[in-house]
Amino acid sequence: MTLTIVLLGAAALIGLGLYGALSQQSFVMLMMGLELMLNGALLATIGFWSRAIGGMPEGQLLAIIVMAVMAVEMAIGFALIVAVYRKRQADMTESLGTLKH
Amino acid sequence: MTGLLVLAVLATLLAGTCFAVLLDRAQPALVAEFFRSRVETEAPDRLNRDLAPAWYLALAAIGLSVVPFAPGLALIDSPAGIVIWGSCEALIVVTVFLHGWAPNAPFPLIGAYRYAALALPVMLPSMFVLIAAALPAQSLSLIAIVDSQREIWNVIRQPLGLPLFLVVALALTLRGPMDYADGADIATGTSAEESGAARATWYLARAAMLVSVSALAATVFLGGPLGPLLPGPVWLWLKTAALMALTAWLGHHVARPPPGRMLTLLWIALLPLSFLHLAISGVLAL
Amino acid sequence: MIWALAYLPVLAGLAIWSLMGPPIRNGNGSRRWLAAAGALAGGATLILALFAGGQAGRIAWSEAIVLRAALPPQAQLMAVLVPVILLPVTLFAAMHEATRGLPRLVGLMLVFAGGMELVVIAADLVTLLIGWEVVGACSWALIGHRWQERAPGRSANFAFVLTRAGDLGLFLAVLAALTHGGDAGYDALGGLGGWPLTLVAFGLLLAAISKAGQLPFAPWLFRAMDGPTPVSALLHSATMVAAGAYILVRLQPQLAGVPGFGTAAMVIGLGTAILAGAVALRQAHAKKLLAGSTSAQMGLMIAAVGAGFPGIALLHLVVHAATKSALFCAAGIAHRVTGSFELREMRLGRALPVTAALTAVAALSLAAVPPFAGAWSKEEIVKAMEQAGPLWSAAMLLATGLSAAYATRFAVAAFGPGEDREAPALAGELAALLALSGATLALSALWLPGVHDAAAQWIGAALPEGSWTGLAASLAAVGLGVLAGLHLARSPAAAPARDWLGLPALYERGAIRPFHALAAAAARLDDGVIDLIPRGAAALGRALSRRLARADDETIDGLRPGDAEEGLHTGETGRAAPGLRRALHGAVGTLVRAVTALATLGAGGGERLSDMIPGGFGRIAGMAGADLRRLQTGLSHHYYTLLMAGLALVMGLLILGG
Amino acid sequence: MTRLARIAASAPVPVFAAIGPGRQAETERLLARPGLRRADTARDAAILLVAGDLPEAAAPALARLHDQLPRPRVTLRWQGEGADETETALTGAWRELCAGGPDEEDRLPDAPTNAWRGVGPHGQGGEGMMGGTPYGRPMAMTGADIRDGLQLDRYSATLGPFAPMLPPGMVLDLTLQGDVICEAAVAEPPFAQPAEADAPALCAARLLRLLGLEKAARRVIGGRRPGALWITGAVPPGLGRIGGADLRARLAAWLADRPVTVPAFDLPALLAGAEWCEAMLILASLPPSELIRAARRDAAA
Amino acid sequence: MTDPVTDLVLLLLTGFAVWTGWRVFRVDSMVRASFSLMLSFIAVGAIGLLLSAPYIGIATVFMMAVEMMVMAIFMVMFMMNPAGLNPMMMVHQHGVSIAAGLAAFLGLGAAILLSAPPSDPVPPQAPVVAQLGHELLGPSMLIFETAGVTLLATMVGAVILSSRQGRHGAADEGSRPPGLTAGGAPAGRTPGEEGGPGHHHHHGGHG
Repeated sequence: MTLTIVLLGAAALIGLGLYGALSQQSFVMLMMGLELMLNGALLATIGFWSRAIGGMPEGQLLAIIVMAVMAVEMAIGFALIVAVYRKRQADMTESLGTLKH
Repeated sequence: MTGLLVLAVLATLLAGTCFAVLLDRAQPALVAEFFRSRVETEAPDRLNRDLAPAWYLALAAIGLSVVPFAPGLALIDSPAGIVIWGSCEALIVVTVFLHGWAPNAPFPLIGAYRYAALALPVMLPSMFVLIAAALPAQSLSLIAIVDSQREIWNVIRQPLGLPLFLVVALALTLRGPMDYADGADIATGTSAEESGAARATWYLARAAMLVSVSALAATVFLGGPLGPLLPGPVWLWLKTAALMALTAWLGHHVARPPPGRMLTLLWIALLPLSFLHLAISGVLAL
Repeated sequence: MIWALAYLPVLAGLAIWSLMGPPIRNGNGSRRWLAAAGALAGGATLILALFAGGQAGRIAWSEAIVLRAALPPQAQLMAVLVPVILLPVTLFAAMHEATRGLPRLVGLMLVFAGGMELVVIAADLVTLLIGWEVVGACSWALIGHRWQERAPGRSANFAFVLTRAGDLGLFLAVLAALTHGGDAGYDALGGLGGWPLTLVAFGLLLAAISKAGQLPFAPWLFRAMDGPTPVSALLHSATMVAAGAYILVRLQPQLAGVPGFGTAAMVIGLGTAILAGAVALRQAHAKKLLAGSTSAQMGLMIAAVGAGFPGIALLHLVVHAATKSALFCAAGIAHRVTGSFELREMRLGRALPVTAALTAVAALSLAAVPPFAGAWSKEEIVKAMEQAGPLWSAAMLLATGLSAAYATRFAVAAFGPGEDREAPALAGELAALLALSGATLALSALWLPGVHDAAAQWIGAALPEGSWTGLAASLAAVGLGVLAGLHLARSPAAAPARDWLGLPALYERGAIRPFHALAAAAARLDDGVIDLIPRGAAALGRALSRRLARADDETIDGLRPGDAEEGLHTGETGRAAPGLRRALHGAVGTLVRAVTALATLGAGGGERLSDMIPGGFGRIAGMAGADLRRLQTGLSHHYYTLLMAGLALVMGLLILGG
Repeated sequence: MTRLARIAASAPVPVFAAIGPGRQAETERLLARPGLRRADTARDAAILLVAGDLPEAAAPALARLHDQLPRPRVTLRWQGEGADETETALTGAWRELCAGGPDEEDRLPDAPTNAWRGVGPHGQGGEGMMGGTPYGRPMAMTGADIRDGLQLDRYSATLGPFAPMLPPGMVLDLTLQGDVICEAAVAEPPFAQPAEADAPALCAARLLRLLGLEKAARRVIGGRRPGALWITGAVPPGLGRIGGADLRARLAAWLADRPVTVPAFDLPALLAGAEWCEAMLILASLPPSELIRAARRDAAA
Repeated sequence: MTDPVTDLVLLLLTGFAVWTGWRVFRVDSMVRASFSLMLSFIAVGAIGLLLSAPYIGIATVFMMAVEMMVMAIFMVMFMMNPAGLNPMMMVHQHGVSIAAGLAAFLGLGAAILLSAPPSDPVPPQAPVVAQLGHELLGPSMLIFETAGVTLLATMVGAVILSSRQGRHGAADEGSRPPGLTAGGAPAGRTPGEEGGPGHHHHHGGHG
């Protein structure tokens, strides 16, 4: 029961995050979507660790790694945003058309 | 027992706040504030504007409740007490930012930015210092840290710790040299639009925060409730009061450099210093 | 080593295509390099083919499928023939074609040859299938070489689809062999026996005739003429078209026992020989004329196989390869000069005497005029038919006459004495033509008893015994054919001239008119056969719908009284029955409506279907390409949306799969 | 009068001063007295002290300022009287306020310059979510950058004439990026002040207030040592360098009770690129007379 | 551990986390957005506390408070709309995104409901924080160190990426590389080709 609640919540967070990551035009909001997905992953990890695997320390380790990933994503993400903005005054995904052949 | 501890925490907070007000000799002005009305700003974020002081106060309470009042006796007896305090610090930054952002006016917003910019480099030394203090105890729990100081206090074992943490305390309580949220040059920054009760509660919350920061510093560096003759809580109160007085005095008597200069100092001097401190403490703790 | 025979040209071709890739500059330096590279690869293949005789290879793909390769004399002869033709044709291509995409052309020709070599060395049906597919794909790419223009692309699709239709037969054969013998090896086919063997035999026959451009698949050969000349030269001489005949030759020993196989082969072969010959006779387009003749000649070979003389067929194949490639080169040269393939605009005898002479050699060989090589092999086939029976030999004679006629017509119309005009430098082309015609000339040595006995004995071919009457008859047919060809070439309008002795009129009535009629009929029949399938489908659909409609009415009428009285008798069933009937009624009704719709659709679209299939394929491919291109928006969020979709897909697959 | 009210009345009187021409020195000295407290923002004050005769142009600004004081509030005009009477007047007014004395109504009705729902795709008066003038207030927009090349957050505002951190009467047109001043233009020069405003103690006190040393400032005005730590050290070396001396040197001179004179300077150039706090320090580190001269030059130009 | 009270609280906290997560994309102000994301994280941290993962839970709060602080500042910096006076609805491919989000949720939810996860709760009074510490500096030292090095690399990379000085001069002056030929046109793309600037005009234009 407990685990189901937690996992459903995690699923909802991941869904929301996916929605945000796909729908937002502003890079910053887009990153918020990513963070939300990671949040869901973190929640699921905690849930599993606490209820399904008898508190194996590896579970906590995974959670720590998820947080590290968040930090990396934030830092590099913002650095990239700043770099892109310097290059062409753009903080919207639409303004990056250079990936075209 | 828990009820007693809750009582102790609240009592300490209340008494300490009063003491802090006395230290600032602000009691009449404070009373006067409550006679005065509040001015609405244009399109503010009412929720955060009203609740920022409350949150600040709540954070002070939480921070205080990890502090053990007697050896082995804390309201929140968490194996990760220091991390709880750390997250309180982080949330304090958020609260102050919100306090400056909510009125939707230029000067408060500038104050909020400044504080965020300053607080981040302040929090790093704070965590390093606290972790350094946790090393000899081999635990993140404040109770264990207190026990680890039975023979020698951290203030002697780790001489750099307390001075560094006093800087943190000044920053967390928006006092004197670290008061970048409410400086005179930006018309008292985040509270530039506040008047009456709101202004007063904000000030009270700062006073309460001074209490819990000092209490934590006393616990981590001065052995908290440890001491001869007198019972533990009394020792804790004495040490806390002493540290509060010290902090308040520093706040009133040290000049506040422009933010740029302070940032430079924090990043270039304080941060490496706390690194060094952590390294030395680690070596000593081995 | 024997596999190298297949993959060496392929690799060489790919290397040439990719390395000499970017558009080579005008000017002959790079052309020479290209020719040299092609020649090198071809030469290497030739040497391999010469020394790999009798070898065998075997690759265990899985425990079920084992790829086998072998090089018995017949196969080796073929394996040698391919590079021998390839060399001059490559030279011709490198010198003759437009520089745009030339490396691709040469490279693909090599790959094409490699596929053909695989077909040649294949010793089991799977290997054969692989080679077959390679050849088919390359032929598509080669015919569509000038994809920038509209026609070649469509023609490529047309040819591809039509040959693919035939390839189904090969698949059928492979499946039958694998399921019933568990082994697709050639030598195991004989042991198959029974209806599986029949399946294999007719599947192979279907595949062979589709590749060899027999009826009803002949039209793709004409459409294939939109490809570059050297491609046609290769296609029609030693590779793709020949593959059809060759595979029958190679497998004749295993398949001869199948009842009806030989007869079918002879019917198709001779029928195609006559009709295609007649069609070729009326063609004003040089290459199409040659294409028709190819169909005809292949028909002769297949007929010979059917008659039980694969060796003869193979020898004729060799001779025809040299001859026909030479003629195509000649046509290409003529096109280079006149800028079109219109026969009546050529008459380059005075302009290009050398070319004319060389062409004459090849043409006479094609016309089976002694003492040229073609004549000998043709004579052998005539004998074979003679053995098969009078009816067959009669048809054979007709075919012989036709071939003589169109060969002569081509030669005279294209390189007959006409007005003089300046000719461009044709060194490379001439060299290729010289080589090929020289080969034809050399093959004339087959007339010598020692030579042809040795050859026959080497490839294990039995030379049929013929009678003098047959020889005389065929010679007469050839003579008549040549005369008719001369007349046709001189007077394309073919107006009867009241000359002395009325001989022309005699020709007119005796030869030309029937030819005209025959040609027209052939053309009609040609169309008819092609459109037969869709029309049939439509008709079938209509009939079915009518039948179902009637059935529907009957059910309803039959049921109505019944349910009344049932309603009187038993309440239970009485209540249950109407619902059931209504359901039945509705079901049948919908079915009828569906089938009628289908039928009308088929009736409407049927006539155009045979052209729509190839075109449709092309269009679908084009649209898919366009859509994929449109995916490339350059907007990052589209990209990562696609990424997410892909991720979801993969995860779904993993979950369902795991 | 309740006990609480009495306690409140005993508090230092929170005064916000609108200083007119020629009255800066007196006002600063007055507000340095122990019984009075100079508020850093109008929101923190109960009494609006209007010192001297303000020019007509400043009237609307004064009205706005008046309405910024939270109620209950009272306005006192200080014309010719001596400092002591004024102090008693202030204290008396404060007592009355705490006892629930008379209150002053708003002088300006709160009338936003735009309808509270503006125009535009989202009713904000701008394009998309950027810019525009939501509720009639211009928002930050992108623009030329002097700080980090990220051309973000240019926020233009006009400050003065009674801004507590600016010299009295000065109106600055500022363009800020965060708290960095991109462009500064003098709209109105400060009110004329007698040479007495250049007194070292007053100048030092202004700087000390900006350095967060209220008490030290009072002491210095009272002619005593500041009694604070790290005063000159807190000032970045080289900041506000004019001629030979930088801010730190001037502050040290004033603390040593030596008057300071600076050569002519270009005020906007001095402010452009400075962080807000540094800019305010620079302004306060210029003797009022020199500052007024420079500002007049810029305003004229 | 699985008493109904715990479950109820869990339910509430989870609901709060999801609700705040949804608010992130609905509020008008960047600051509100980032702080409601922070609230979502805090709720998750609280769930961690409830599920006897004190360190993880609290560390989440700690990290996320700081992270969201930074995020809020960036938000305001880029959007220049601190108070959310202008509506903020800048979305593209909205339908697709909603569909994707729903699909993810439903798929995962189905997987959760259809699968029977093992039930093996943490033993009460287990020294989880100590276990974590020993894990980090014991068996999983390599992972831990790798994470550390990764973070270091991240810091360096972030500084390099966001620094104004590009490899060929200031980035905002379009740090142009030298020409391929001597004195030739600079290699690479000129800044603000394909309509880089003026993007603010379609901020919210898609709303």
